[in-house]
Amino acid sequence: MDLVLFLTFAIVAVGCAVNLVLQRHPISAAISLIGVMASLAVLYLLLGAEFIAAAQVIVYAGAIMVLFVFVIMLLNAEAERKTGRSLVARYIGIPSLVLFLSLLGVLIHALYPSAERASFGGFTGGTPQNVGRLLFTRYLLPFEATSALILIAIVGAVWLARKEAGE
Amino acid sequence: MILLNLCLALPAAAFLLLLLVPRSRPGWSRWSALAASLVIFAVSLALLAEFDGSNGGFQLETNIPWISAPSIRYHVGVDGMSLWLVLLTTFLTPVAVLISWRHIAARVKEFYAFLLLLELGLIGVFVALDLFLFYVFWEVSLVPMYFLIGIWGHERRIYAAVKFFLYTMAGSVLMLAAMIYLYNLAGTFDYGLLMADLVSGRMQLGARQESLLFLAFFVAFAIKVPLVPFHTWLPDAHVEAPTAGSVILASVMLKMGCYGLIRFCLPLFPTASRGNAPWIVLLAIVGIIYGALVAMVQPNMKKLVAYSSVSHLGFVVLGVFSFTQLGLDGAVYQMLNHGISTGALFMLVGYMYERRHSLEISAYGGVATPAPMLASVFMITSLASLGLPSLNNFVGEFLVLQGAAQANFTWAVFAAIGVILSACYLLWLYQRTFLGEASDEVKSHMFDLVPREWAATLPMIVLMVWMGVAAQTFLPSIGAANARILDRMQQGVVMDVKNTMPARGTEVARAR
Amino acid sequence: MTGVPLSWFLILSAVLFSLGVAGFLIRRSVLTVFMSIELMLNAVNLSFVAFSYQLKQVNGHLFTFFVMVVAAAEAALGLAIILAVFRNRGTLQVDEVNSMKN
Amino acid sequence: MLHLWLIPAFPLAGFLANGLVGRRASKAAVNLIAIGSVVLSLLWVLKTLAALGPLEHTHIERYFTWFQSGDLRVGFDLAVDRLTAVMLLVVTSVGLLIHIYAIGYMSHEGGYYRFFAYFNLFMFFMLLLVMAANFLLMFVGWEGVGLCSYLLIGFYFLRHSATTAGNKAFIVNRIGDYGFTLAVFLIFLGFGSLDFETVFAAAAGRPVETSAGALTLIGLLLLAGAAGKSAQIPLYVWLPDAMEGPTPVSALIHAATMVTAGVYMIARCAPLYTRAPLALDVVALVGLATAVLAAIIGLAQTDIKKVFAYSTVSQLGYMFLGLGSGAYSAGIFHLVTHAFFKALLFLGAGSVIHALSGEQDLRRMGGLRKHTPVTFVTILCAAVAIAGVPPFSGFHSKDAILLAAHHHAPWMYWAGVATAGLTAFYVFRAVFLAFFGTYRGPHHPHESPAVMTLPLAALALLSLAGGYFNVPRWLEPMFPPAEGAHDALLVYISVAAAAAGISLAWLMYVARPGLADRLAGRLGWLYRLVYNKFFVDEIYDRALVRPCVEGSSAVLWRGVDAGLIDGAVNQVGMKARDAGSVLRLIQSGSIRSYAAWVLWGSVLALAALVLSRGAR
Repeated sequence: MDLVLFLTFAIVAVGCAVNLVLQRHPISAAISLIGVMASLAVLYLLLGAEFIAAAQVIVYAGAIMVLFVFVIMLLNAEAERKTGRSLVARYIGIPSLVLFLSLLGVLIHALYPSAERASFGGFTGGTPQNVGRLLFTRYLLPFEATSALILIAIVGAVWLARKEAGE
Repeated sequence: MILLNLCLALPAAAFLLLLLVPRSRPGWSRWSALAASLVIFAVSLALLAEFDGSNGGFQLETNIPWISAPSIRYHVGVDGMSLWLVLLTTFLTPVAVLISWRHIAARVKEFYAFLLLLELGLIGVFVALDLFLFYVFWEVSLVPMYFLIGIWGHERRIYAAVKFFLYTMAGSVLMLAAMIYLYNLAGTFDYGLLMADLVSGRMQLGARQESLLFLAFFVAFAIKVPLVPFHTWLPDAHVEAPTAGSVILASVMLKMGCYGLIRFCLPLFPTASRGNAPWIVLLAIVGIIYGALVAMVQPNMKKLVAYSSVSHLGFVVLGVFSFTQLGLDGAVYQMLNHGISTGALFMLVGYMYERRHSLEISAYGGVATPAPMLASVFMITSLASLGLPSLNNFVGEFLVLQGAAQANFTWAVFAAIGVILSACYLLWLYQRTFLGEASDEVKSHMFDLVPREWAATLPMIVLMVWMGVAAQTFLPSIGAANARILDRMQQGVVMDVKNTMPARGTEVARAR
Repeated sequence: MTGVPLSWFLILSAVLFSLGVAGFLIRRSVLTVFMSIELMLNAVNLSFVAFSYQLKQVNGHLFTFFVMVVAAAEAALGLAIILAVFRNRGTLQVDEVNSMKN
Repeated sequence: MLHLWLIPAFPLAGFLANGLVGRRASKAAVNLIAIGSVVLSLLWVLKTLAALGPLEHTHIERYFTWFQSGDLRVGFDLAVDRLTAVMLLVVTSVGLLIHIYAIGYMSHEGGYYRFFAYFNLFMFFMLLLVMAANFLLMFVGWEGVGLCSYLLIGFYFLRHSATTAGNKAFIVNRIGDYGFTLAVFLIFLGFGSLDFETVFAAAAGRPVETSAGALTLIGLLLLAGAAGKSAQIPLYVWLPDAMEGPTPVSALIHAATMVTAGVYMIARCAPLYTRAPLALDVVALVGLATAVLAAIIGLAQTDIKKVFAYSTVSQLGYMFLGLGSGAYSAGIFHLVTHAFFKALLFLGAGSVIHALSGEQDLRRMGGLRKHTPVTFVTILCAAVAIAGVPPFSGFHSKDAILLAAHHHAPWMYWAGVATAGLTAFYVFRAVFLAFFGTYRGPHHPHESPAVMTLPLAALALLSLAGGYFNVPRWLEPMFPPAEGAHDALLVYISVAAAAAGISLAWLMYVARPGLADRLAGRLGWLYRLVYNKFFVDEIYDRALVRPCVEGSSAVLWRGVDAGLIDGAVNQVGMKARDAGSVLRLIQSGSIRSYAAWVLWGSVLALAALVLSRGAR
């Protein structure tokens, strides 16, 4: 059951990701990305991360991606053109990528030769209570720092995106 | 104790505060920079009250951990030498603010912000008692100066700024490497602990090891001093820098190198210092004479003063490496003197530039007619700089030369030639700029000192006389601090003798 | 034999990450490149959560949470920058925004 | 405490007052401050000396420590002994007279307050010089008077020649001071102190050096300093040029007081010189050579002030001869009388120049006897005094020196006598050219005002009678009395030489006016050599100054500094840039290629990780 669930959503995620990479038009890419995120949310649930799964849907799939789509619409972005080519990206990047993935695979196999198996309900610590308790005790300072970060980001974004006085 | 930390905290706070001042109100930036620098000066003056001049050790210390691994501590304190250098810095910063009042018209806020950041770095260098902290401040002081030259400088400012930066970096990288090496040996960056380890013999350096470490530190400081032949960044930097930049650069930044020599090279590596002294002294003497001769033929006023700095700082290095009480006292005093008199020279040249928009000597002549007060002040400053007794430089130069004579009379014979030459280039400069008939351009452009300029100039003049006549205000505490360093040098010799006995382990690593 | 080997999650994470990198390398639209970055962040989040499961600790979730927050801030700023760039340069093509060159 | 410090403090206060507010003050106020401060100083000197009485012991007052380092302590200490007393009286009295004279002389000049401020400053430093109780404080006065000399020579700062002369004076003095400072270093090394008291007491315990030793070296280096300040060979060249300054300056600084500082200093260091006979011999030789050379040059000068300037050099040489012969008191005696008559000569010359609206060339004077009678009479007094005509002041002091020289080495006596003849000749040549014959210039000569002639008269009195201040006897406790019997014959010979000089001058310039020119024409190259001062200035210029300047410019600056060092540095920079331009290809500006590089880097890192695990 868990395995089926995992495989289903893993395949959906990878498929969406592949689509994201292959699509020319930003809007298709954005929709694929939403797919990836949604399926990841399911996988989070599988791993017992209730709060994160919810946050994934609300923050990522909801807020951030809406922002993306909104900008795409605002700029009336078209399908990308074939401008410029990066030889480096092609001849170093792609082989590196292959190497990278295989090395990661090797590492994961070397490090987790017979890892334990994850099943639904195997870990139930990721409740909002637990996360919240930790967030407001041990991680209070980083939490407050992130709030400042977001504030700065908001101010920065507003400042960057405002119309210049002369325009 | 709190005061010393305030001396560091206030410039930092002022720097941040200035960033908040609206850009559209340059006047606010000026006034707030002036107010801040004056407050910092007042606070640093209060240091004097808490400082015990008869004690040669470090005082007003703060020592708290900063980074646990590697063990880096926020350890600051002053002794009789660094105290005066801190005061020199805090004294000159308001002066620098005043002389930039009109000179800096673009990006005013950023200029003053950098100036205060620079003050922070400079004070930090003089009070840091942790090698790593010292290095941090050393670099902190580098960056604002780079921008001061690069943004507000004259035509070739980029070249000069990059040259300045690269030269200094080249040296300080070596220094950092040596510091890390020391850390690996001793397990600490703390100056006091390092000294204790060296003195007690817990940590012993092999001759070759010590020599290399000494050289790494020495090159960093020699570039900063600057000692011939590492000096060619200085004339370019000075010529291109705005007036305030030149003043701070000459008066305080060059002292970082001298300070480093006395604080680190001598006591940490006494044997290597003695071993290398002959050729360093040779370079110092060459610098004294060479700098003076080259200054004599400069067609550009700032270059002239810059080369004169090379000559004057040769005296400092000579005094340091004479390893005598007189030489060291003279060297430290000469550091302060040079800060005042050469700083004032740069300031006055800056005034002239503001009026006539030229640094070429040939553009002047007869300035004494339209600007008699400027001429008088320039005269006094030149006299101070050429070492007229009863003005400040004389005491320092005399002590250095007397100390050098104690170490080796031949050194004094050659070094004293610099005293003759300094009269040549300064009086010749004065004659060509201030005396004679004034041309029409000079008459129409030059005017006498305005109140704001007086406010910056008068304290310098008063100090020149004061330091020349009442040298005892300063010398006892300097002497007490130097006596400690000389004691350490003596111990180094004693340990040297021990080292010739059956060899022990040269490296004692100690985990901390 | 229920459950999924944890290493599979890691493999999935690695694959998604690589796909993000591939998108970064291949795509020319700033927006898509940006989305690829988000994809990479998500991939990393997955491994965080997986490790958290393995260690039976909730810390990984918190890291994920912080990554999300940072991602949100990043998205806001990044998109604002994209807006500004688009207004100034009139293009969304990565290769045409190269005034840092030379 | 007698508050000795007040003596120099009065002029210092005068300097500060005039220097700070003199520009806005009236001339009367400036005068009051300037003259008043010197008067107060003189009064305080008199009061002090009266209080001190016979001065059997040196009276020292210590005020504060100037600086201290290690075992070197330099204090602000003033002292008065018999030698200082003499100097104090001369400096303040002659100084006062010249100050008063300057009121008249400078009345039409710009920068009036500036002049008197400098003058007072000079008095301060000069008094400090003679009252200092240690070498370094003396050096303060020493350099200070040099500074005032520089400022006053360049007083007419619009004139290039004046400012150049000022620079020359300062720099040549600096060369001398180089020797002085080295001597001070050696003294501290040798005696561990710089206080006169300590050093001289220690020196007294040392044996007389028969071969060159530390004391000899100290003596020679001090002589270098003295030669700079007192214009002796080879450093005399600045003094004739110094005549660019206003005439009261020439009188006060370059005749009566400052230039005699070297003489004073050597006399002060007599305890050292007595134990270094070799150095003392050099002093005598230098003095004699200077006396002869300057007298010869003085023969052919046409500028009245230049004549007197070379005369000063020559007379200072005399003083050195006296010192070098071991007759310190004779040297000081001559210093005193010389202060009177040379100040008078200069002031008289100034009066003449004033009368002729600035004319200084003897060839455009003549017949002034009728126009400026007071000046004529007073100058005549000075001339007979300097020529050594008995019983006037110069006769007594010169006589003392020549007798000592004879005792020291007879040939020095003969050279000295010849110089005395030359002296008489050139002084009277100047007097005759200026005051006799017919007037050859375009101006309308007029006598100077009383404020100028009164000091002239006072100095004339001193010149005539000054020989009866028995300075040598007063100084006897300090300096051993000059040995040698008073040989009447030697006195007659020197008087005869003076008489011969005067008569020859009379013959050539009054009786047969054309004779001098014919003689000059006959002696062609010799005359030109003398007229051009043996081309010493030119030789110094070619041999020292120009190589120094041009070498610095071409070799050191453009060659070593810009070429070698900066060249190397820039080469390093260029190479780094070249390397950078290769590496720059990586920095394509394309984000995607950057990403590829980042990826490549992480692949490497991962590979390293995998391999290292494999290795383990």
